[in-house]
Amino acid sequence: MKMLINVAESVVSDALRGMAACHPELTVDVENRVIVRRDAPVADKVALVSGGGSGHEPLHGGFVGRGMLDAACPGEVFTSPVPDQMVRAAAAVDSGKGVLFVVKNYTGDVLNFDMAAELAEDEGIQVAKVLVNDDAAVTDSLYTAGRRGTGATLFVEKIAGAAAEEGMPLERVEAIARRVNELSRSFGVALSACSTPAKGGPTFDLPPGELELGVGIHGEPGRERRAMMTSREIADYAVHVVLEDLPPDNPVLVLVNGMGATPQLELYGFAAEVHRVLGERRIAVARTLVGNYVTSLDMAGASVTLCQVDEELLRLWDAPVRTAGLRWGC
Amino acid sequence: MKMLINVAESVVSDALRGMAACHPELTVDVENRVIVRRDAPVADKVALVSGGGSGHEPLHGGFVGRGMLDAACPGEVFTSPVPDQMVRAAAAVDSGKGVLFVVKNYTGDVLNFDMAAELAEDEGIQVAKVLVNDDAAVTDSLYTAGRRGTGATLFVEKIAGAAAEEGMPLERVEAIARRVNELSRSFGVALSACSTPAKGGPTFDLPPGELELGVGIHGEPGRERRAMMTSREIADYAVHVVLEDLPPDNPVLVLVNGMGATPQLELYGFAAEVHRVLGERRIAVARTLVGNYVTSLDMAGASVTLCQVDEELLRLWDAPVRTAGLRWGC
Amino acid sequence: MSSSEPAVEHVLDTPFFHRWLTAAAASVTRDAARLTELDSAIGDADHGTNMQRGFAAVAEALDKERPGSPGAALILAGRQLISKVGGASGPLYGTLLRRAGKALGDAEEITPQQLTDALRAGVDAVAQLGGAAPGDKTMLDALFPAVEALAGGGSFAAAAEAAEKGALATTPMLARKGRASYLGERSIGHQDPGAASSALIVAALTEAAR
Amino acid sequence: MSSSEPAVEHVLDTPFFHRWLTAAAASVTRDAARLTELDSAIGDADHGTNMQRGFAAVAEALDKERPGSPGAALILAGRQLISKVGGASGPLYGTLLRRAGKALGDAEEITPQQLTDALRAGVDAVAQLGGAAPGDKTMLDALFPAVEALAGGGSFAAAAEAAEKGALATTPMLARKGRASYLGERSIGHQDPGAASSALIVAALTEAAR
Ligand SMILES: Nc1ncnc2c1ncn2[C@@H]1O[C@H](COP(=O)(O)OP(=O)(O)O)[C@@H](O)[C@H]1O
Ligand SMILES: Nc1ncnc2c1ncn2[C@@H]1O[C@H](COP(=O)(O)OP(=O)(O)O)[C@@H](O)[C@H]1O
Ligand SMILES: [Mg+2]
Ligand SMILES: [Mg+2]
Ligand SMILES: [Mg+2]
Ligand SMILES: [Mg+2]
Repeated sequence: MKMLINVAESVVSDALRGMAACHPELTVDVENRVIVRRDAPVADKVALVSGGGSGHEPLHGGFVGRGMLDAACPGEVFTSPVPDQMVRAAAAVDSGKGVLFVVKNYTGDVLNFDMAAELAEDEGIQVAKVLVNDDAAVTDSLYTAGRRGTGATLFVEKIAGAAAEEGMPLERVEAIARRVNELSRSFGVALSACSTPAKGGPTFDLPPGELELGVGIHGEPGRERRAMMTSREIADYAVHVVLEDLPPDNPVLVLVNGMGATPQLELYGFAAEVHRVLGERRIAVARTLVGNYVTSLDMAGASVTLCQVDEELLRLWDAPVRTAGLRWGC
Repeated sequence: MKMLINVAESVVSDALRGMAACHPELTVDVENRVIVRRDAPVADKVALVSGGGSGHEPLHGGFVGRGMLDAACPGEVFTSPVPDQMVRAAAAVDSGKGVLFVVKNYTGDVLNFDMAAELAEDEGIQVAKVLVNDDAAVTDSLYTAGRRGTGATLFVEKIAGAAAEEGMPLERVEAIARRVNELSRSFGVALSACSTPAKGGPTFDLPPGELELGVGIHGEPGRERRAMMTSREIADYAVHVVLEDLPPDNPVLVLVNGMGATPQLELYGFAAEVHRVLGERRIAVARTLVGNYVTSLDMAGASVTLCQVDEELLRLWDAPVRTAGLRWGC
Repeated sequence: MSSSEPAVEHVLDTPFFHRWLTAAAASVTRDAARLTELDSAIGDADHGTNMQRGFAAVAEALDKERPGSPGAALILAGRQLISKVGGASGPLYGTLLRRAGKALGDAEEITPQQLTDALRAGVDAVAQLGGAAPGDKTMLDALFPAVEALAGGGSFAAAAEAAEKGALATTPMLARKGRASYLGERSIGHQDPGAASSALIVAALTEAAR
Repeated sequence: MSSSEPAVEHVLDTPFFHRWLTAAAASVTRDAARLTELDSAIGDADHGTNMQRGFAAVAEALDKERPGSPGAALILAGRQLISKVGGASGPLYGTLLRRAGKALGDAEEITPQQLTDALRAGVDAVAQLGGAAPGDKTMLDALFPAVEALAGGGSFAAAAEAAEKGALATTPMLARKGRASYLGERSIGHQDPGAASSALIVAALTEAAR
């Protein structure tokens, strides 16, 4: 598998050098792998820190900036970052109002952020955590690792980021983040596996004529393999699973998310089908975002995330945001 | 080749339905294939119209909105639109101050826009045209079709769009557009071919271990095929070709553009290498944009576009823009 | 039909032109995949789809509007190509047929000489519009020889043969116009897709004459 | 070394722990591709890279800092894993070694019983941290049997054998923890990568004892 890289070992630091060079509005510590908004700590503001394995860009580094994250910690490709990074990030952004860790629900992310929270608290930083676990493809139970965090991470980071920017205290920012997660569900499909630099080839074999239903964002196979479906059928299936799990009684935010290699032309066609199904189900759409936001390297495919929003959440969604990956209003 | 589509025949109209559903700030005429900013015609403003084959998204439809295009006409995949679309677009956006057609230099685009210009003028619309031909990979001569228009299209549309938004008359907007094009050069590489829906498979064969140097954005092979190169080597090569052709004496805007399937992680790593070469050549970088902007469906690869900017062009670049694909300042 | 059989034997009335364009539509549809394949080697892999879409529109419009003269039929066909195809081939083939149609005026039956002159006018218009000359590896390399064959008194079959030969002769050429020109030296060794479709369109004359 | 040979014959001093961790580093490096392959079937294809990166850091730190006791060696190794690996395996293996190291205190030489108790404390800590139990298809399915074997008076070789058997026994299991759990039924039929790496780490004890 050809890649636009130097060597597998340096992909993450090479990308961080690129972020540093291209985004003067960020402070990028390439060696310690922390991306911080330049004006941090922002006085009297709760700070948001997130992070996770690399390979999901623009998540999370591309979401650092006014109205969203204060810092992000990128791990190796598909490997959660280590506690040192998170503690360093928390220390860099804490204004004294406390730090919210936005953690996608993967064993690695959870364990490392837990350790970091303890260490940060030892340093006198007040830390709260929100766990994102929106993937409706995964059966949840007390006895399992639970659901994965996927597309809803963007909603949580954007909306809680806006709440922090408005000056809300840590408990409220945390409560809002939690609410956004609870009101969000996702479902993803893969038309191809992705290739990680370390492996140098596809993470699983997907024969021509078949697709994976219910995939996450780490190149893992999904819940089920089927004969290839049309955009219309995939939208029917994905939206059905999401709504089964959380039938909304409010308008929804819609994220039609590309996994990385699916052309925007296809994504918009898929978005049309998603809107069609929602219309048939009489679900009002408040806003839609279409693009590659929570990706899986060069995987072809897409995911749908719905988030029910009341007036407060919608106001926070619409609030100005200024990051490399998401920007409006300023 | 699996695609997230219904049938090949409907990809463009399906995508337009999606644009219509997701972007209330646009008026999308799905049947006639014209995307217009909702508030058009904007009083006393020169209007910008562009268009071209589909498959390059967000170009052009994603660049319709305040500070950039007033309308875009998407053709079939990789096929220039027809004059009817352009005339319809021009009529929808002309405020009486005239319309600038931004045309990428491909025989099809040129011929169809020429015909449209004649027809629009018959309808009493004042039309000017700017031809974008920035691809340094193509040898230019009187006897050939000349250079392709690629990444510089974004610079032309953004900067001339800002000039129009400032209220400049048609001749000045046209002159600025022309200047941006003259001061821009691009070079692209492909690590894989793309697959068009109609063909259903790759447009050319590229063996593992090889790359194409000097490709355009239509899935055509490049000028040369070589053994795979590192990100560092590709940056050296691409920037060298661009600078050979147009050694800048002003700071540059840099577009590190993904062809569609190259992960953002790789693009930023490549951006780091591009910055390194520019640093070695002592060329000042004014701004950098990294992402999938002028794409070639699911092609893996990237292109570099440099545009020399004086103070006026940089001010216009920085001016607010509000489109689906490019947004800042508002 | 042998290549020495004179073209004068056919009645060149409106139905003939209807048959010609319908036959052309059938053959570009039949060969769409091959045309796209040729375009994929040195272009953007859409020539077959373009021709198929355009000529389907032509056939539909002819059926619906039933133009009353050969000239009107060609003008209608040319307009359809211009407003339905896009790309390089749309305006070029559209111009070819429109200009030829204009040259025919509104005569209800025309002579082989009139047809030859009209086609020459059309081909000249293509050359002017696209700025290409024979040898540049374009549709002109099939169209020019076909018109020459007719002008020299050759039959439709002779014209078809000349067009086919012209199309094959584009293979070793270096492209100077159209997308293939971006490839420079690498365009050598591949047949031009537009020359191939031109050969099909000229060959459709023989089917119309049957 | 036969599996009946008692573990008591080895001197469990600081160099022994140095040798153990170095041998573990060598074997995860040697088997990195296999571990990644296993993780690619039911995970995210990074387990080999993670282990290799982590244990390389462990080996380097041991060489550089030369800890003065078995306990210090394990704590240093555990800290390295926690601060260099990330993912699930980093904190889990890091906790295993740190907790075991803490249990050893600063004795300069330890008894087999002390080692067994320390490892049990480490494995228990892993179970608590990750919330997994034997049968969930995780590293615990190799680690628990190994500790049991030692506790029953078995040699390192017996422990290695038990770990390997435990690792192989994960194949038919349905994953309930870690990434493989997302696959539900489809996790069945694949060996757990963390159990495989645990077997390597336990087996490295026998090499250290040679
Ligand atoms: N300037 C030109 N003059 C004459 N024919 C041309 C010219 N440019 C392109 N062509 C013809 O058009 C053909 C390509 O048509 P098509 O693939 O439908 O359009 P596009 O190149 O826009 O994709 C070429 O094979 C060539 O024969
Ligand atoms: N909750 C858990 N308890 C014990 N071991 C676990 C748990 N979750 C995962 N593991 C182990 O970690 C291994 C995966 O490690 P690795 O691939 O390095 O991390 P990640 O899953 O974050 O990519 C699994 O094979 C499993 O043995
Ligand atoms: Mg991982
Ligand atoms: Mg084309
Ligand atoms: Mg073509
Ligand atoms: Mg893993």
